[in-house]
Amino acid sequence: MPFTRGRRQADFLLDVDFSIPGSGVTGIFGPSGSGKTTLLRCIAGLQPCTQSHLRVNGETWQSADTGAITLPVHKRPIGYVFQQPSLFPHLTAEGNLAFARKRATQPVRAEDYDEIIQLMDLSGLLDARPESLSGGEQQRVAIARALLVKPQLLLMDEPLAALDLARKRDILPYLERLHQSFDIPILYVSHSVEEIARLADYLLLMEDGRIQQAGAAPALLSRTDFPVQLGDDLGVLLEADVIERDTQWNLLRARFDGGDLWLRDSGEAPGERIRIRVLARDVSLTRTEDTDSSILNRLPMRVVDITADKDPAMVLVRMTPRATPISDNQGFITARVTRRSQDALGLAAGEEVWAQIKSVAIVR
Amino acid sequence: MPFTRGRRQADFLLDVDFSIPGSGVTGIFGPSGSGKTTLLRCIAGLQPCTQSHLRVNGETWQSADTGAITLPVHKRPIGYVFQQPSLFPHLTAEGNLAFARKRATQPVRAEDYDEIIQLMDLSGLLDARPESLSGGEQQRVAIARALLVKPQLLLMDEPLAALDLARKRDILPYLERLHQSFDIPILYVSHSVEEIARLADYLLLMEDGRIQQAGAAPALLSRTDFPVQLGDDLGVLLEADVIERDTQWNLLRARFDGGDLWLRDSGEAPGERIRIRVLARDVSLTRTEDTDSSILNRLPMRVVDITADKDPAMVLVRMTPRATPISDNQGFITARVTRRSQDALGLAAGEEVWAQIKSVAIVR
Amino acid sequence: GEITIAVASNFAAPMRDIAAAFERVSGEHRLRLAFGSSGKLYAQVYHGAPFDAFFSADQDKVNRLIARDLAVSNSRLTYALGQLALWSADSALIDEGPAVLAGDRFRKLAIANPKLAPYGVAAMETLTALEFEQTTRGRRVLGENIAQAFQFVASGNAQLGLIALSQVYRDGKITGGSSWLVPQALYRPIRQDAVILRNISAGPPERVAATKAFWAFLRSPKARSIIESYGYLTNAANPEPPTTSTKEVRDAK
Amino acid sequence: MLSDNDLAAIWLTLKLATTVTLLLMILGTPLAYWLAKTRSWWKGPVSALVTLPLVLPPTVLGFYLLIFMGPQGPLGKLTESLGLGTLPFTFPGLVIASLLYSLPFVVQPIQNAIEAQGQRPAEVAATLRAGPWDSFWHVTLPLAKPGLITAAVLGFAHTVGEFGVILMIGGNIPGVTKVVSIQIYDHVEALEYTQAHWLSAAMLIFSFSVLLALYVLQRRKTAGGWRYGP
Amino acid sequence: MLSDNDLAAIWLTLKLATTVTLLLMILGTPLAYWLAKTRSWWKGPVSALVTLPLVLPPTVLGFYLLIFMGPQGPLGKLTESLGLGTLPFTFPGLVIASLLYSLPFVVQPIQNAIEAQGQRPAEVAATLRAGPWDSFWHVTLPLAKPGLITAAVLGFAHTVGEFGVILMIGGNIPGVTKVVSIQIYDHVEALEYTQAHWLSAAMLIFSFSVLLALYVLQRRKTAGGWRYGP
Ligand SMILES: Nc1ncnc2c1ncn2[C@@H]1O[C@H](COP(=O)(O)OP(=O)(O)OP(=O)(O)O)[C@@H](O)[C@H]1O
Ligand SMILES: Nc1ncnc2c1ncn2[C@@H]1O[C@H](COP(=O)(O)OP(=O)(O)OP(=O)(O)O)[C@@H](O)[C@H]1O
Ligand code: MOO
Ligand SMILES: [Mg+2]
Ligand SMILES: [Mg+2]
Repeated sequence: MPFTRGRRQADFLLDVDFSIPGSGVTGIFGPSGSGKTTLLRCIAGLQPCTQSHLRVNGETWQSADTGAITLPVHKRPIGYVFQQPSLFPHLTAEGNLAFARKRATQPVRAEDYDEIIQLMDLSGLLDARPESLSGGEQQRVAIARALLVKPQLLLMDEPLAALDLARKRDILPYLERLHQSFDIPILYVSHSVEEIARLADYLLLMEDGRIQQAGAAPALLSRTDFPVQLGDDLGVLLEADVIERDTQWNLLRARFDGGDLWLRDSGEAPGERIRIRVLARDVSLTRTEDTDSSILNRLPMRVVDITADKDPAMVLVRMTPRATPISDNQGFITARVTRRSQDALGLAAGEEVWAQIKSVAIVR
Repeated sequence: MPFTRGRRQADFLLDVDFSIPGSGVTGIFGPSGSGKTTLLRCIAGLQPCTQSHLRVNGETWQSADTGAITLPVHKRPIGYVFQQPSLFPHLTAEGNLAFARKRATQPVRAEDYDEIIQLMDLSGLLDARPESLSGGEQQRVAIARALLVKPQLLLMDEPLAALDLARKRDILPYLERLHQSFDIPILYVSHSVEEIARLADYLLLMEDGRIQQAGAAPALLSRTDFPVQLGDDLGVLLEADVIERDTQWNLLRARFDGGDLWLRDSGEAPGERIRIRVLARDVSLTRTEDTDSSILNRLPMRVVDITADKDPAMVLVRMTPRATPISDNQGFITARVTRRSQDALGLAAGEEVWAQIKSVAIVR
Repeated sequence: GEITIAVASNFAAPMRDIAAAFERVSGEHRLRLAFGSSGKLYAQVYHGAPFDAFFSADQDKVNRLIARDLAVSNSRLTYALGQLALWSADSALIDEGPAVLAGDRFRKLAIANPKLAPYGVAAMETLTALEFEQTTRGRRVLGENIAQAFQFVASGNAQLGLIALSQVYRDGKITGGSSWLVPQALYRPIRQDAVILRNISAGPPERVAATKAFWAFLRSPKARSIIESYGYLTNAANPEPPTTSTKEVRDAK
Repeated sequence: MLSDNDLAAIWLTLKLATTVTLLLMILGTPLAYWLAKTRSWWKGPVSALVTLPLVLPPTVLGFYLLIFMGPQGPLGKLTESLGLGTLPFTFPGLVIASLLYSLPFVVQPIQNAIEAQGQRPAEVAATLRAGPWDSFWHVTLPLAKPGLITAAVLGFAHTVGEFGVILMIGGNIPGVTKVVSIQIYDHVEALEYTQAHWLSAAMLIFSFSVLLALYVLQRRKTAGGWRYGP
Repeated sequence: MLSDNDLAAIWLTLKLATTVTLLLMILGTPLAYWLAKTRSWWKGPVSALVTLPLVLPPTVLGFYLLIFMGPQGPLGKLTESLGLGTLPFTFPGLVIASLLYSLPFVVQPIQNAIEAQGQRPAEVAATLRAGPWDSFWHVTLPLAKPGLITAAVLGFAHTVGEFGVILMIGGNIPGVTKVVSIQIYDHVEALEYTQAHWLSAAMLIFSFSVLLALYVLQRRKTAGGWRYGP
């Protein structure tokens, strides 16, 4: 799915040229006003994008060549969740859903419909008019509506911003499954690193209408020089394989390039490939192994480099496993410790340390 | 500021009876559709609330007594940030701000104005019409607009949901200062525990139109049986005094009821009272003191009780300092560890442990 | 002084000439002319219109004003006698007088509404007398007034019309098309009466004087020749004895 | 009270006004839609042209229509060459004249209602795979309902009360072109005031009832929500 | 081409239409606001009443106004007792009649524009400490601008083209109540077609220019934004 785009607008110039994988979730991240919404609108065809070229899964939707036709919005098999809910005010919640279902790219089976209703917890709201729904309820209807057109490309503009944590947690796995089972690519705009880390396979970082950085999400999110100020959300994304399931303690053992980690069991079967996130703030360092701690995960590592954090009290310590030094970006672990500890422990590049990892999140 | 309210509406009944402190931030927390917006609207007077009584700072705004007058919306000295930005489409961003400034409860000095513009980073957007602003930009203008009326009560309905992390971080301290220096009470609806923990002195937990729990934020947020599923956001809020500032390492030492903690220096002067948050996930336990770790904060504690977490792999260990056992809710520390570690370390009520605290956040 | 005179629309053109001539002759007096259908003007007079005199297209409205004591009865005068003509814009259509009414060489015959306009009454009397009342029934279209009937014919929408001679007659001859002047015997005279209104008797003396002067001027040969040049007859022996009541005419169905 | 003539006129009036209103909605809605959405250079001139018939006195407009539709007029020549005869004095002629005369009252409210929607509903519809036609029927029109109702009311009422144009090209043929307004006018002109009063009163009461029912109905539909989103 | 009489009529027409439009906007806007906002039982009947003058033929409406304002009518008795004389055949009389006649065309577009805003703008204004009056002037009205322009255009055009009512109530008195529409009508009635054509053409060209300018201006103001929020 390669894109090329470049267009002028009153005072905002979107000038991007990128191609993203034809499946999986592409996260779009960037400060307010950086052009994320504009980008989605261009892809949807809602906005004239002169001098731009757009090809999706081999089909040309738009071309800068003179005389070339542009696929009109309603012919593009997309689903769009707008930043503001935008339900049809003349229809009830159910009417809004039926509107989408009737025009879906392929028939929506009753089970699928029921599942979506269930998931978004809409059963009590179906008869309500949009103006009598709360902000979060509106957004849930809007997400369900976009799913019901059975899109082949899903564009989501901060879809979960208005939702509470519990609902977010219900919906996120569904979105994951969605793109896994139906293999529809999703473009996902969000301000939440957690959501992005969890969902995105690929990441676009935007600033001032330009793509500042693009690449596989794990690599990009693991960089200590990640251009967006992540603070406590800084960490590494690792691919790992489940190798053991401990039903007594509800734990999983997963193996990544740098060793084994114990995780909370969230139902994965041995052999499954998972993605885990180790936040720098969750990693503490010791010079000798401490077997007496409540921390299960202790890995023998070697310090690769130490960089300053945005916070002057802290440093970022990048490490690689002692056993199997790794040269590419994979397998690194980053710890965020105080400068004082760095000094007290005498940490420096090349030193051997034990990394204690307090908690590890499976993001997929 | 005691409230009593009870009113019917088509199919949603808001039935609340509460009073909150006359100053400080009251966080309102609750699932989508639980009546948070409705509650703010009733307080603002935007919605008829029959049989309800509302007194703010000694002044009666609304009364259920027959014949009693109700203060009209425009006479209530409130500022309201709506859940959806709601700028006036016929005015530019600057026009929207001027609208508020002209009608402020007291004159807005040029410096104050410039500060707000600066803070919300609006200087480049002043000439733009609302429809040409991005979602986050609109929300920033809306927040500035609400501040410019110099309200005596600020009602904010998920004001930061559409903003990126960096901007949130800029705005939050300002909101803190706002209520500290001007002593205006703020009612703050949010789905983000981080925001609430940081801002709220008092907390209202809503569900289905009722107040499920209300109380001082530190106490409420420190409870292991907090009714909202907090997950990684579970922890304790502590009041502490800065006692030492270590300029070499950019650290602060703060003393709370249970001992001393090292924190990242964020500019507080010795003697200042701060609020710190210790997340259960950041606390690990050892049986013996481990002086070799990068973790600076180690406290000798005694286990008070151990409760199951919502995650079957985890338990919550509540501890109190060994030296000065504390009976009330203050001074506890909670750790979230695996059941396996509990077993391995032989943790039980009454046992002595060392709590290693990897990171501590000053929330104010 | 300046006086305002309400005039039935069909008499608008001659009245402008008369007014101009009068102003020239009298020097000091001015006329303001307000045109309208007789029925409307009657209602306006009845409801306090500031008119000094009224030129109706018939006698009936004048009678009623006198009966209600809104007009000065002894000022009544028949200022013109209308003549009815069968006319077509097509110069070849009316070749043998009324015979054309018998055939189907026309689709529509325009007349004025007999309920409202005296020319309409005369047209119906003529058709009855010629025994075309039945045969033309489905083809008659009615103008609210005689001017409109003329427009129907002049625009070609109606091929024939029974209209006022004054509408196609200037300075002694028919201005165009083909026509047949309906003999006076086929309809009762179309008497158009004028009267001075009560308003004026209480009014300022210079307006009373102007009205009197105008009334005198109307009887002058100058005025008569203007009226006749527009295809009206004038009756030297004015005033006529008033006909007492509204003429009974069947509606045009 | 009401004569057979009066009743025939009432019947004819209702038939005319209904026909004209229907046609106006059918013709005026696309025109209003085009005017609301277009960025074309023609928008201004077409808008002005639609409003123009308003500034001519109806009788004068009727006069020009009489010429235009007559055997010497361009439209008249056309209809005659098609073997349709000429339009004045016929019911279709009245319908065409009324269309022209009432068009602005129908186009303007619909155009405003569509413009007030903004682009968002159409954008949403397009992302939900509704084509322009689909979107027009199922989103734009339902959302423009208050405007459509106003348009229909103004169009209907204006046609019922229309007089000058019909007077001019109708020829007052009972059952074909003699509508109530002309019937009342005739009564007034003929000084038959009692009959004029009766007929006017009947018209007013009937119209008032219809309008009242319409407004109450319209209101019931839109009432309810006391609030406009969160 | 145009006689002195014609010019006087044109002048009078512009004066009348301007006065009436101004007054209509002043009276119609609060009425429309009330109709848009009220939940009162009276909304339906008042709406119907405002529209009612439309269904009567203008001459007939004029006829009733003549009775109502004449020396025997209730309003006439009142004005006479106040020493003002009676209103028919005077310029103020024309103004009052035209107000009644054109009111629906002004009220409806404004009412629709205000209803289309929903409650949100007024709510926001209230939280920004704008009282009802303040909010009306600085929020509701500016947002209703397209509706206000439509209202003014329809009101002005309708008054310029008004004929039947004026003919009845005004009495066709040169310089006082003889407006262009009546002047053209007179020309037509008097078979002075050339003058009628000239005067009509002048009216049409003038009106077209004014309308065109207005529409182009209105469009320039609202153009620009190609997008409706994020
Ligand atoms: N119609 C318009 N005319 C001119 N500039 C516009 C227009 N619409 C948007 N912009 C500008 O384009 C820039 C990008 O807007 P966009 O909505 O794409 O931002 P965003 O990345 O989605 O931000 P947010 O996270 O706040 O939603 C903004 O600076 C905005 O002001
Ligand atoms: N006009 C209305 N008529 C009937 N019910 C309504 C109306 N407006 C809101 N509600 C219902 O009231 C409940 C509370 O709505 P409210 O907007 O207060 O929720 P909220 O807590 O703000 O939710 P969110 O976090 O999604 O914004 C919802 O269930 C909503 O459907
Ligand atoms: O001017 Mo008339 O009285 O309608 O023939
Ligand atoms: Mg955006
Ligand atoms: Mg809400």
